[in-house]
Amino acid sequence: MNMLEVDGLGHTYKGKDGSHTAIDGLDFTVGAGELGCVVGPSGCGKSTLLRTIAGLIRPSRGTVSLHGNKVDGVPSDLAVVFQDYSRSLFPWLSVTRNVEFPLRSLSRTEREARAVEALAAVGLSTAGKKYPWQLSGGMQQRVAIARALAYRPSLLLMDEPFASVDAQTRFELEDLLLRIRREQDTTVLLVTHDIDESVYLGDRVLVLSKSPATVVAHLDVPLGPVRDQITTRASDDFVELRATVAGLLQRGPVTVR
Amino acid sequence: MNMLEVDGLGHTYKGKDGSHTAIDGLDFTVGAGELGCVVGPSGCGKSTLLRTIAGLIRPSRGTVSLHGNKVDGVPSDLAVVFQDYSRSLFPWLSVTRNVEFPLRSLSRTEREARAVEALAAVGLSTAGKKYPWQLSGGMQQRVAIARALAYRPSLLLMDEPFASVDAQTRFELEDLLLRIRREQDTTVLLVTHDIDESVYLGDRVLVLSKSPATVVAHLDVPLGPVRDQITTRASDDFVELRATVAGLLQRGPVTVR
Amino acid sequence: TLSGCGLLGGDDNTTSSGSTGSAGAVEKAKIKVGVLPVVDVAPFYRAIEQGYFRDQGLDVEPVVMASGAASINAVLSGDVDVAFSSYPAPLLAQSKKVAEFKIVADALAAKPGHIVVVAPPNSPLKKPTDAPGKKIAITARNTMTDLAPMSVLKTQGVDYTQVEWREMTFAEMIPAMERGEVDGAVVVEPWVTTAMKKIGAVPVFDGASGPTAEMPMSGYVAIGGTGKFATTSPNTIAAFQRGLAKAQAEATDRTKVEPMFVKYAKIDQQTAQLVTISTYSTSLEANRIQRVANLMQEFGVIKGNLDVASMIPSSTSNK
Amino acid sequence: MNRVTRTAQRWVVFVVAVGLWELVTQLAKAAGAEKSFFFPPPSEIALTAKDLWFSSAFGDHIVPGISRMLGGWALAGVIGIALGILLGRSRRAMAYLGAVFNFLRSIPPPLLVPFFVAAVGPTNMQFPTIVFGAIWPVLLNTVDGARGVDATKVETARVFRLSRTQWTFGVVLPSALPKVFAGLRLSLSIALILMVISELIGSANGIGNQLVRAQRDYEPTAMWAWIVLLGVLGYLFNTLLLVLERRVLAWQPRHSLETQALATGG
Amino acid sequence: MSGAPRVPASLVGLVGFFAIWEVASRTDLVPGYYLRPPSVVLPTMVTLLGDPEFVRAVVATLAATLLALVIAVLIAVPAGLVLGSVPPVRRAVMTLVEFLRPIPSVALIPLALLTFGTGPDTKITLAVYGALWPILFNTMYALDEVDPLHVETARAFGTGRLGLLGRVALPSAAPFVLTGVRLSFAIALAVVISTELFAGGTTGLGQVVTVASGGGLNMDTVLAGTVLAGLIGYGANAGLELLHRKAFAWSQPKVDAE
Ligand SMILES: Nc1ncnc2c1ncn2[C@@H]1O[C@H](COP(=O)(O)OP(=O)(O)OP(=O)(O)O)[C@@H](O)[C@H]1O
Ligand SMILES: Nc1ncnc2c1ncn2[C@@H]1O[C@H](COP(=O)(O)OP(=O)(O)OP(=O)(O)O)[C@@H](O)[C@H]1O
Ligand SMILES: [Mg+2]
Ligand SMILES: [Mg+2]
Repeated sequence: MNMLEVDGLGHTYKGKDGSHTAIDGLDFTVGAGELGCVVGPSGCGKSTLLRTIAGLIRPSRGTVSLHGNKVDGVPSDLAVVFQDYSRSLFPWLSVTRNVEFPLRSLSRTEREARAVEALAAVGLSTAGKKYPWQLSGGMQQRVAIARALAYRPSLLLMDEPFASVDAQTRFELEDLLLRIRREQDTTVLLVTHDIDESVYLGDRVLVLSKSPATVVAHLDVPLGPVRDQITTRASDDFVELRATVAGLLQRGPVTVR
Repeated sequence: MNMLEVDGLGHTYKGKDGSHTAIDGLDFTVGAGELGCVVGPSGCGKSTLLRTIAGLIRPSRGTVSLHGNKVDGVPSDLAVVFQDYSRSLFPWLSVTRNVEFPLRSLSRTEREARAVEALAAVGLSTAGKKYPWQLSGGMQQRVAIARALAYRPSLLLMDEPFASVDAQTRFELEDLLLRIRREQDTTVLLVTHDIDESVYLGDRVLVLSKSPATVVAHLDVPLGPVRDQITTRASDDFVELRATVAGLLQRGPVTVR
Repeated sequence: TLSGCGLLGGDDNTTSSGSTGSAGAVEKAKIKVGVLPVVDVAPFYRAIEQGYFRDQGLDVEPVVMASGAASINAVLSGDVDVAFSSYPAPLLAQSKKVAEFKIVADALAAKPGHIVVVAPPNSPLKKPTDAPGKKIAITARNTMTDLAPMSVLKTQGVDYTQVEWREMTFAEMIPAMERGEVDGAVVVEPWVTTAMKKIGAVPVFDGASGPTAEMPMSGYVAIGGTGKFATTSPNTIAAFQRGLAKAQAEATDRTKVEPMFVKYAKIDQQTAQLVTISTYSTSLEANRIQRVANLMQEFGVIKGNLDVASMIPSSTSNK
Repeated sequence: MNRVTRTAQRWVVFVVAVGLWELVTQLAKAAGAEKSFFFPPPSEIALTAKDLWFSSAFGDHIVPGISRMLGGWALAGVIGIALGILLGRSRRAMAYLGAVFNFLRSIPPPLLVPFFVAAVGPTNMQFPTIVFGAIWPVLLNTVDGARGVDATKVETARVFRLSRTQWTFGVVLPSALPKVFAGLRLSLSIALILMVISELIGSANGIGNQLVRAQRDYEPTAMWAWIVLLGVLGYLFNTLLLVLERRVLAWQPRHSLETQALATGG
Repeated sequence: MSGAPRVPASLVGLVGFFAIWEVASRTDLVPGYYLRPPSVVLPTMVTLLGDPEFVRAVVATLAATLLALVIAVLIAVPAGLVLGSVPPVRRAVMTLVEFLRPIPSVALIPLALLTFGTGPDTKITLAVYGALWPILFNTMYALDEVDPLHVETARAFGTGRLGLLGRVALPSAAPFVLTGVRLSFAIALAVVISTELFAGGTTGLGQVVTVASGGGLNMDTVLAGTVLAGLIGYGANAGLELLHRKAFAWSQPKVDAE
């Protein structure tokens, strides 16, 4: 069954000085428990797409459905890692409290346990008592990831979640995400600029055109559910797929003076 | 001659609840017109290092010298691209005005010309009249880059400047940076998480240990001043160097539950 | 300073006509007089309207102040040359040696019905002997509104110290009585009439009776001492006195003051017709005003002796 | 920087100002300046103040005045914050109520007397006057703060479907708090001022009542003693409020030494 | 309180207020001879506005208020910028400020009358004194909230102290400063009218009220003056809000939470 169904989705930002169409006529689906990756040029409308799916902006055209129900407002059981992670943390709460913040339905001890677990998972066991502004950029991004994971959503939207962490940590977080998806059957939609990452993580890769975004391709990634940083990335399928994605993304050069 | 000389540099953040040593005893130099890349694990102290060099925080220990003069306060002729690019743009100024912000000393027409040129260079010719919040994350990051380039500094500090742009744009911006460095003889210190990028761009690569950061290695990159995305990245020297850097960065796995 | 700006309500700086009167030439042809919107100054306005001051070579500009205290402060600062005030304020100031006050003219002496203790119809305050323990509204302590009734109560042997005085403006006394927050109020015309009309208030006793009968209530003061108006301008003061006296003398005729009530004290036509018209004095007699000082002394407002005669300008032609 | 220099910095201007005041008034007095009667030197004021404040006036006037003022201020704070959050986050509430509030808050408190007299009577109107006048800085500043919640944080809150309480007390209020505190500090002194104004009418006791009586009785030293008391009270309550503010806003980077140095370019 | 209230909705609130007042004074709830109903007060106000003397009083009050506000802005904004950004100066000055702030203008009226006389100087001086604080405090608090990264960015690009204040601190503080100005307008108006009310001496709305309330229960005029003061403040606020919207068009439209 399709968890997420996007149908003829379009959005136009309206401003005083003219309007701007960010995405236009998008159609795609992501199955339950699948991990979809979205790649596309900078400014094409990926974040806009995530925002419409999350019900944060009402699309100008088309519909988003979850479990066959049209989305109108923010769906329940959803977590988002925003691209602007540093602003999505609450500066008046310590790191632990930030992670616990959405878990209000749980008991206090359970909340704490979840926060400790999630922070450990992203390698921030020792930072729990600090405030967000006392952390480095990459650490803040990991707090945002920990908050989303601790929530255990059924749909997880991530907007370039690993952009600010080093290569080694990135690998570990990628594997963490794959494991959690497997264990909790979470449906994930993840925006990334790293073509390798999109193929390594995704069950499907959605390639978008430049602004206004339309679907260039919707590729299946037949690499199976269990992947490995060394063997998977060395496999022929992987190399071929990333070449395909890279080719699809190719476009006219940006104007360089 | 050494443009930048860092000597026994250390910094400890003091807080009410204990202090945190971010960097400790760093020694390295970057020659005039050279491009140094800094790599290191997330939270190790790279941004702190850039801030001390920029004179934004007074180091607890050691010294930074530019042209042989000890840095005390913000040196002139310096530009910085901050990691948290979105917060470093002024929301009350349009994109063009943001780029023009540091160019006070120039005439109005010259300022405008510089801004137009820099925005074109990063592929944002059409966004000049917009306000930062109307741009996507990657576009905001490119505005921050354009602002630094338009300033034509003699020392350019960049903190993960390409983290939020897509692969294609990233390549173009890398080449743009190399070209500008060549043409304007700018000294550049660039923090990156992308090992390939550090080798592709750098004349030297500084590998830092995890927190508190110390220098693990200071590698020369003998790839010459003119590089090319396809041939350079395929060269044996390149492949060997990136393996070396990756090896140096390897460390104990983050605790994953 | 900013006071030159007419838009802000400052001086208009109109030059006076400067004609000379019958007696010696006035030292200052244009004077400012601080006044209050009360019945006491009706003749003053009439004198302006009828040109009585102009006849004396004086150009008099009224400056409407908000209270007697403000009026006194204005004359102290030299901002106005003469200030109208109820007597207790300048006498108290004189006793405290704030400045050398000179009384240049007497304004009004209370007739029965001018200052009255009234009570709402259902009040437990019915007669003077009820007063102890009752809440009675006055404008402020140490003014005629509490001194006069205290004096009356004292002569009747009532313990006036047990009265709970509550300070408020006349306008607020009426709803306060109606709401039962106070048992009575000491009011002065036109509020006596207003209180009776609006809430059917009944008089309990008159404040100007017995020891306080025909008590002088208010007058016009200036500042003496070296270089001050009262010292340097005897002819001006005399001219002012003559002009005012003419109007005061006419004030026995209701029809001459009633229009002033309506126009300057903003008393409505109907009320104005009912207002008790008190005595507008035409002479300045130290011994009469001395009664006020004695009253204040009696109740400890003024410590020691205050000789009012010393406050009458030497130039004054006592009749 | 050590404690001693900070304390010195804190009081140097104050001490110099008082010294100058003493000097000027003493000189004026010695020269027999005419208005010196109304401007006694601070040393005389201090002597009178000592007698006045620690006499029976303390229980009769100071305590009732202060309790009125603190109670009024606290109530104004609570109502102001609650209404401010409502108006700041709800377009509809603002559309309906914004105009009325802007109308009401522009009416000078002394002109509102008829309304209070009509509603509660002249002898009970002190407390409502204080509340009514002190509410506006808190209200306006809270509206500003509530509106200014960062867009990404609003979206974060929506995504996690925070409860209304969590949204109000966990997101909106903390974001608005720095501005709320600015409002509370303004309100505090306004409450003191209105305490004085409201005690002019219908009240049998209070600091304002005594202040005006001293004024009318031509006792400038006593009048100044009451004025100085207002200053002392203002300083005292403000200091307490600042301590509270520091605690509540401890999370703010501005309270870290590092960023403080940055903000001043030092 | 800015934003764009639709005209009908904002009228609903005001009309509601007047309706409650009308009902209260028509019934026995409050003494109707004292709190006159708006159906009497509003026509009185219109009639009064036809009286040139009354209009002159209103203009005098308004001019004094505006002048005081402008002076207050000119003093408080630079002072706030300095106090907000230089801790030693802030520490040194704030002690004195905290002593001065709670001193009511009304208590100073007698002294001000003695010093500045009965002219408009008194009310303007006192109004400046009252109107300073909201602008000063909001400027200082806004500075505390300036994003440190904005400061770092400007400093990195060689912006000096003055540049920081003028080009970074001021623009980011501006919206909150304007809120302070809106508060200050009401305070300046209140002080001007109170001074006219308690001191008299100069033409103004407050004096009209004093005179009216002196001669019996002329509550129509008193309340007309009250309503007019409210309307003046309301108009000024609307003007300042318009300025806010114009000046801060750059800011992101606020997302509603509901
Ligand atoms: N609030 C807004 N108002 C107007 N235009 C907007 C707004 N937000 C985004 N846009 C525009 O919509 C387009 C898509 O923005 P979006 O943030 O979705 O891009 P993106 O694909 O996430 O880019 P990036 O990879 O750089 O983050 C951009 O051209 C941007 O200028
Ligand atoms: N203002 C601060 N107060 C206290 N500690 C801080 C502060 N800023 C940074 N730190 C700490 O200093 C360390 C280094 O931070 P820094 O930002 O320099 O790391 P980084 O190398 O840039 O990391 P990243 O790659 O994640 O951006 C971190 O452990 C962080 O928690
Ligand atoms: Mg994006
Ligand atoms: Mg960093």
